[in-house]
Amino acid sequence: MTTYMNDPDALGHFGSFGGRFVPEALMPACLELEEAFRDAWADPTFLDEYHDLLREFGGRPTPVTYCDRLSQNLGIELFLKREDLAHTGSHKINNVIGQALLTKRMGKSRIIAETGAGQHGVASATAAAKLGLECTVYMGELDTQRQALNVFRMELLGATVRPVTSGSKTLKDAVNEAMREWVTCVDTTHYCLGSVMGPHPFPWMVREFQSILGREAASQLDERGVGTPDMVVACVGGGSNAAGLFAGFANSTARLIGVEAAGGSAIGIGSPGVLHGMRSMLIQSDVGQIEEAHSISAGLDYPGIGPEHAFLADIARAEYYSASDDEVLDALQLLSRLEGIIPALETAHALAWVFREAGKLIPSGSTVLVNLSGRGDKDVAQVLDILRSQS
Amino acid sequence: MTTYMNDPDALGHFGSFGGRFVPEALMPACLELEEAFRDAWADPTFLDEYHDLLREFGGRPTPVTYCDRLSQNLGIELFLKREDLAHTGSHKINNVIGQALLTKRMGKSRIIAETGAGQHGVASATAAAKLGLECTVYMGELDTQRQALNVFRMELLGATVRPVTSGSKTLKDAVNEAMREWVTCVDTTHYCLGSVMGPHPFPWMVREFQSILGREAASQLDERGVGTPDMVVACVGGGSNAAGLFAGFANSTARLIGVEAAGGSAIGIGSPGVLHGMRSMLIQSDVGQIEEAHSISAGLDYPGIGPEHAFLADIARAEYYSASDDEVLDALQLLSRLEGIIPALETAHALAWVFREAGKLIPSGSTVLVNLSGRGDKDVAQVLDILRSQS
Amino acid sequence: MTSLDVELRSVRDGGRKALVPYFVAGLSDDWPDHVRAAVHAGADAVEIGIPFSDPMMDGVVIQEAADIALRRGTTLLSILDELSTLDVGVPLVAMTYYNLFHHLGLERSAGALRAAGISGTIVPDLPIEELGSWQSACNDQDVACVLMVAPSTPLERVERVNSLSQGFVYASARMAVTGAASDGGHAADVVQRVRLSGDKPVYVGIGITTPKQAETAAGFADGVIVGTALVQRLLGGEGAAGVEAFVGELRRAIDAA
Amino acid sequence: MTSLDVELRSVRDGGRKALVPYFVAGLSDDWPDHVRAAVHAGADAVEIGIPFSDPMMDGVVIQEAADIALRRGTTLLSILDELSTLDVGVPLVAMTYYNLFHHLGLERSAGALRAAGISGTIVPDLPIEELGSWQSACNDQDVACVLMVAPSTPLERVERVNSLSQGFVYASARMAVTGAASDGGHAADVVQRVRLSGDKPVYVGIGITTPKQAETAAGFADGVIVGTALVQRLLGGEGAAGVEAFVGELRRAIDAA
Ligand SMILES: Cc1ncc(COP(=O)(O)O)c(C=O)c1O
Ligand SMILES: Cc1ncc(COP(=O)(O)O)c(C=O)c1O
Repeated sequence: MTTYMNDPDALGHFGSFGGRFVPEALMPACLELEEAFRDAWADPTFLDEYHDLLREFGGRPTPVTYCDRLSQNLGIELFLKREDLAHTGSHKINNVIGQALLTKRMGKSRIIAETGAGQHGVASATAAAKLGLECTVYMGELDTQRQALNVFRMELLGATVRPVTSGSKTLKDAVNEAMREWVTCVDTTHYCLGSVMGPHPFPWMVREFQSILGREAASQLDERGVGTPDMVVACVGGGSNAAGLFAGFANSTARLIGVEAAGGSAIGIGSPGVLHGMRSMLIQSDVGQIEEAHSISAGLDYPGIGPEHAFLADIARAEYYSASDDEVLDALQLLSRLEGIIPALETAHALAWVFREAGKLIPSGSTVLVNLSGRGDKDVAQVLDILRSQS
Repeated sequence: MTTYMNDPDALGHFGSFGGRFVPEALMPACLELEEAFRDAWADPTFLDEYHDLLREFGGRPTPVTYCDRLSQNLGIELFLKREDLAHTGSHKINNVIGQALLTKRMGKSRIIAETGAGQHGVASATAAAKLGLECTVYMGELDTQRQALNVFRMELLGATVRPVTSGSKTLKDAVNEAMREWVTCVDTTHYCLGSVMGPHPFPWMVREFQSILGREAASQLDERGVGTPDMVVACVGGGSNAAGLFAGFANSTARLIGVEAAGGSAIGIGSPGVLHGMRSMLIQSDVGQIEEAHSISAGLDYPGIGPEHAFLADIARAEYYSASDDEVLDALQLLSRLEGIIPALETAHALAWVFREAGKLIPSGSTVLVNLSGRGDKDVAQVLDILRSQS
Repeated sequence: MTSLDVELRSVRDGGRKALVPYFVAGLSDDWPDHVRAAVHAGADAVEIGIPFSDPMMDGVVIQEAADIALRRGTTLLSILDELSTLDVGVPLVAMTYYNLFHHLGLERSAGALRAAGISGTIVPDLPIEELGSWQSACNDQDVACVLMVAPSTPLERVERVNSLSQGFVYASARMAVTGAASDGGHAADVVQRVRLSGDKPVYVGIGITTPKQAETAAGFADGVIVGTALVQRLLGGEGAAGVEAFVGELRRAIDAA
Repeated sequence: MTSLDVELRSVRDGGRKALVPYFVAGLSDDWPDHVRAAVHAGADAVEIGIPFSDPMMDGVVIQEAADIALRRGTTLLSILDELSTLDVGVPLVAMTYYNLFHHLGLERSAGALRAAGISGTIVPDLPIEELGSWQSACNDQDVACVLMVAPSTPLERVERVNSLSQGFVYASARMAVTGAASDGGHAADVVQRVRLSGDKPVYVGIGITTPKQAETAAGFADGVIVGTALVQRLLGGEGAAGVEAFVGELRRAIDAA
């Protein structure tokens, strides 16, 4: 029997994607990390620590919420996995707690991280504060201006935020810069990558750390007697919340749906390429220069996608669609008004697809689980500006 | 044996405090509400609905977090009850879910609520959206300007926000206005009061709805083998999070500590009086006019305190202290940096007292449980402004 | 029976519908002249509103007037002081919120009211359940406690209010705080229900704005209370003459009923 | 053995320390003149940097230069086009990131490189684990794959890199991306460790900024690579003359080693 979302091969490949495309200077660190993770992930003491921290500090398990009103409106059974209720407001905490613990296990005292809108940066700063690690966050200069409050939040948490002035001054450049800096301090410093991207073992490791949400959701639906949903749906930037969700359902009958931003749809409009240490689907020009993604949500403003998603798309185990900025704004408002949950703009992509496709690609009566990957508090000011300028 | 935090007498008195000081026009509504609550609170179906909603929608139970680093620094064992992880970011959801369910049970289709900074308004709008109720929130005009994003958040959730232009244009006036409006629509509308204040049955009912957090915390500490803490500490505005916490420990050996804002310390600098339907401790002038409270945190900007707290102080079952704005800012920063949790400014009052008194009023080695009543995201912009203007 | 009961019963028994204008005490230096003008124009009693910081039963007009008075430094005792020299020959009824009396002390408050020549009180946030000690302090000083009945008050409660109220029963015409209204509300119903359980005079208030409304109310009640409409005129700059003219109008309307 | 191996061994066997300047191709219209000037001043080979949008191994100076080149519309093929007419008589080694070749296709890229007269490549984000198909495509065209060893590379890995590297072994002097540095870093150590497992020429790069540093490195290595210091001069407005002067200085320093 074919099974899905297994471990990658010894060099970190998911089919023809993934791998490890990094400077030689970083290879030892990647190898050390892989070994440390493999070892930790098989060590009950580590697992206990990880689960205890996520439970007692991170707020796990997060609930699954049934949406009465929307279900009725849409003619489907709609459930939400509530990662917005995790500490710091999104699924990002699952990953950073794992990597911060691993940092200590490797005897390192510091983490660096990249961030776009700031969610992963805040989560990283949080985990570092909790575990007594130093933390430096690389953030595109443009993003530091757009998200000044998140910069301050990281600083309150004791982190140093470094504005990145190269390239487009956004997330993709923050990753480049974090990699460059990592080269200079691999001895003491772990690079705490924020999604299922980058060189092996990151895509695999981050998926494993995020799989807690998918496994939780599967058993919560089981306990409620809902059983296996017909579809599980998640938004996709790098793809970590989607990977975590899919991991809980990959070997079930559920259809796996990833929803990208229309302007950052690496599967939809990208082609295979190599960036940030991985071979995956990328948005690039006809001569192979990487292009900027464009999306209303900073967290999906990434021209690539995690390699395992490229693979799952390739073998058609998962399907990837996209949602436009306008649909996303509508979806955010609809969920808020009918269910009392203001979702993150990222998350609203998954919802927008469900709202658009209910009764179309989603047969009426289907049971659909959407990963509510984060809360919208961070986005409220931006949404207010946009709606005001439209009216 | 004396027991504490029992039900009030038939007219809603806790000792000489409490009661029901409302216009005759509202008496029937208060009596109806009391009866409906008494009935619901004894009905397993209602209790199930309430607990299910709090679990599946509200994110309960919230965890108890041990603070390694601060405990070591302070020489005490410090635990936090994590209401910041509840949906909408504070304990307020526990109360509004209860009252919204009760609204439907009474056959009403609408709630009104008062709000200061917006936490209770957002929570009320959220519960209303989830349960399909209409919602109008009264908010001092000054507060609507200071908290424009929270106004928008409520509007996203489908609520109408009414700026209140009377008096000091802040929380106390929002309560007056909500009461005035309630008179005009008691038939269809429930007044969803946000703290353990107002006329009977509100102080008692809100305490009962909030007691879930105290009872949870008590059993969580038990399960962890910590047993009964030496002290349980909460900030006090109206006093709902404190009442909920105390309810879990009132009949234990734990000392109950409430911490007010220095500029809004109804127990510390107030005297008995009658306002907003209750007899309690109030900050008032020497001729009995109610004065404005002053605090860095909008949620503690209330010149009164719930009547049961006045009673608990009177019989010395609970102790009330205060913290200054400066101590509060320091405390917010310390918790953020050492434990990775940015607390609400309100909450930071409780922390400030613990940080100040560890080794003094709090004997070294004590086990202390602080109610982390809410997250600080709402306050980050304000704190940034203050710290920037100080530097 | 308090002396307010006696006086107001005699108004009724004399076949006269009572007109009770309401003033916010301390609104201006010459507010006592407004009271005098109202009496001159035919008021049978005057309601003296004592400003409170948090007037839960008042609409925007009276709130604004109270704010102005408070900013002028008006206090309960300063008002009583001014009233003690004002002998207008009709009963004065103090209307305010419970905290002011609670703060000064119940016995002391009642004594001070009586000393200032006030014979009744209306305390809208003091329902019958909490009335006891205040009423006994008042009655010790021959000060009446006027109680309100609202459209929402159930019959069984109307009876209790009716039996405890002194001077008259205040029938609230509508489910609302003080303020202008365009119709008579539920006044007739409320009055009728009060009458079922007693024979005290019943006055209608809350939303009586125009002479026409006053006339209608006087058709079934024993008196009418007019507050916001009057205060609105004073806020608009009218003085004693304006009061006299408007109260005179009301008087004529009521007498025509 | 590729022809790059042959040529660079013959430099070493001739007792000469190799000097390899680095240019960002397409930085200006006259960039080919810069290459010519460098060769004229004594370069033994030239590294041709092909600008990429996301230069993960480059510091700010080379990033800036690459940005300028890209904004000028420079592409891999436009560069190769220009190079095909540039016959400077020393080996040219292309340095860029893997995506450009991956995107164009490996065979096609290698063929185009060779056609343009390029005999080696340095692809810093292509470690030995992923090298296979690129190296065979290159070798089919007699294009060498130059590999890097870093201070962090463990001995066992150094051996493998050493055995796979062609032309020379690129010894990274420090744990850093390209850029200026104030000392020689770990260059001597790295070179020594490379020498343990083979006899290929070992060149030092990453942070060689001054003639003095070049001289020191040439004391223990077979060649030095100078990039940032040169690009910095070009960004500062110096042209071919500046290149000739600076490369000349470096040449003299190395020869003095
Ligand atoms: C709430 C939320 N959802 C989703 C994402 C996208 O990341 P990923 O695709 O790795 O889940 C982000 C990234 O910032 C996020 O904040
Ligand atoms: C986080 C938080 N804590 C505490 C309070 C104070 O309310 P209470 O004293 O009723 O718990 C508020 C009120 O807004 C709040 O938002």
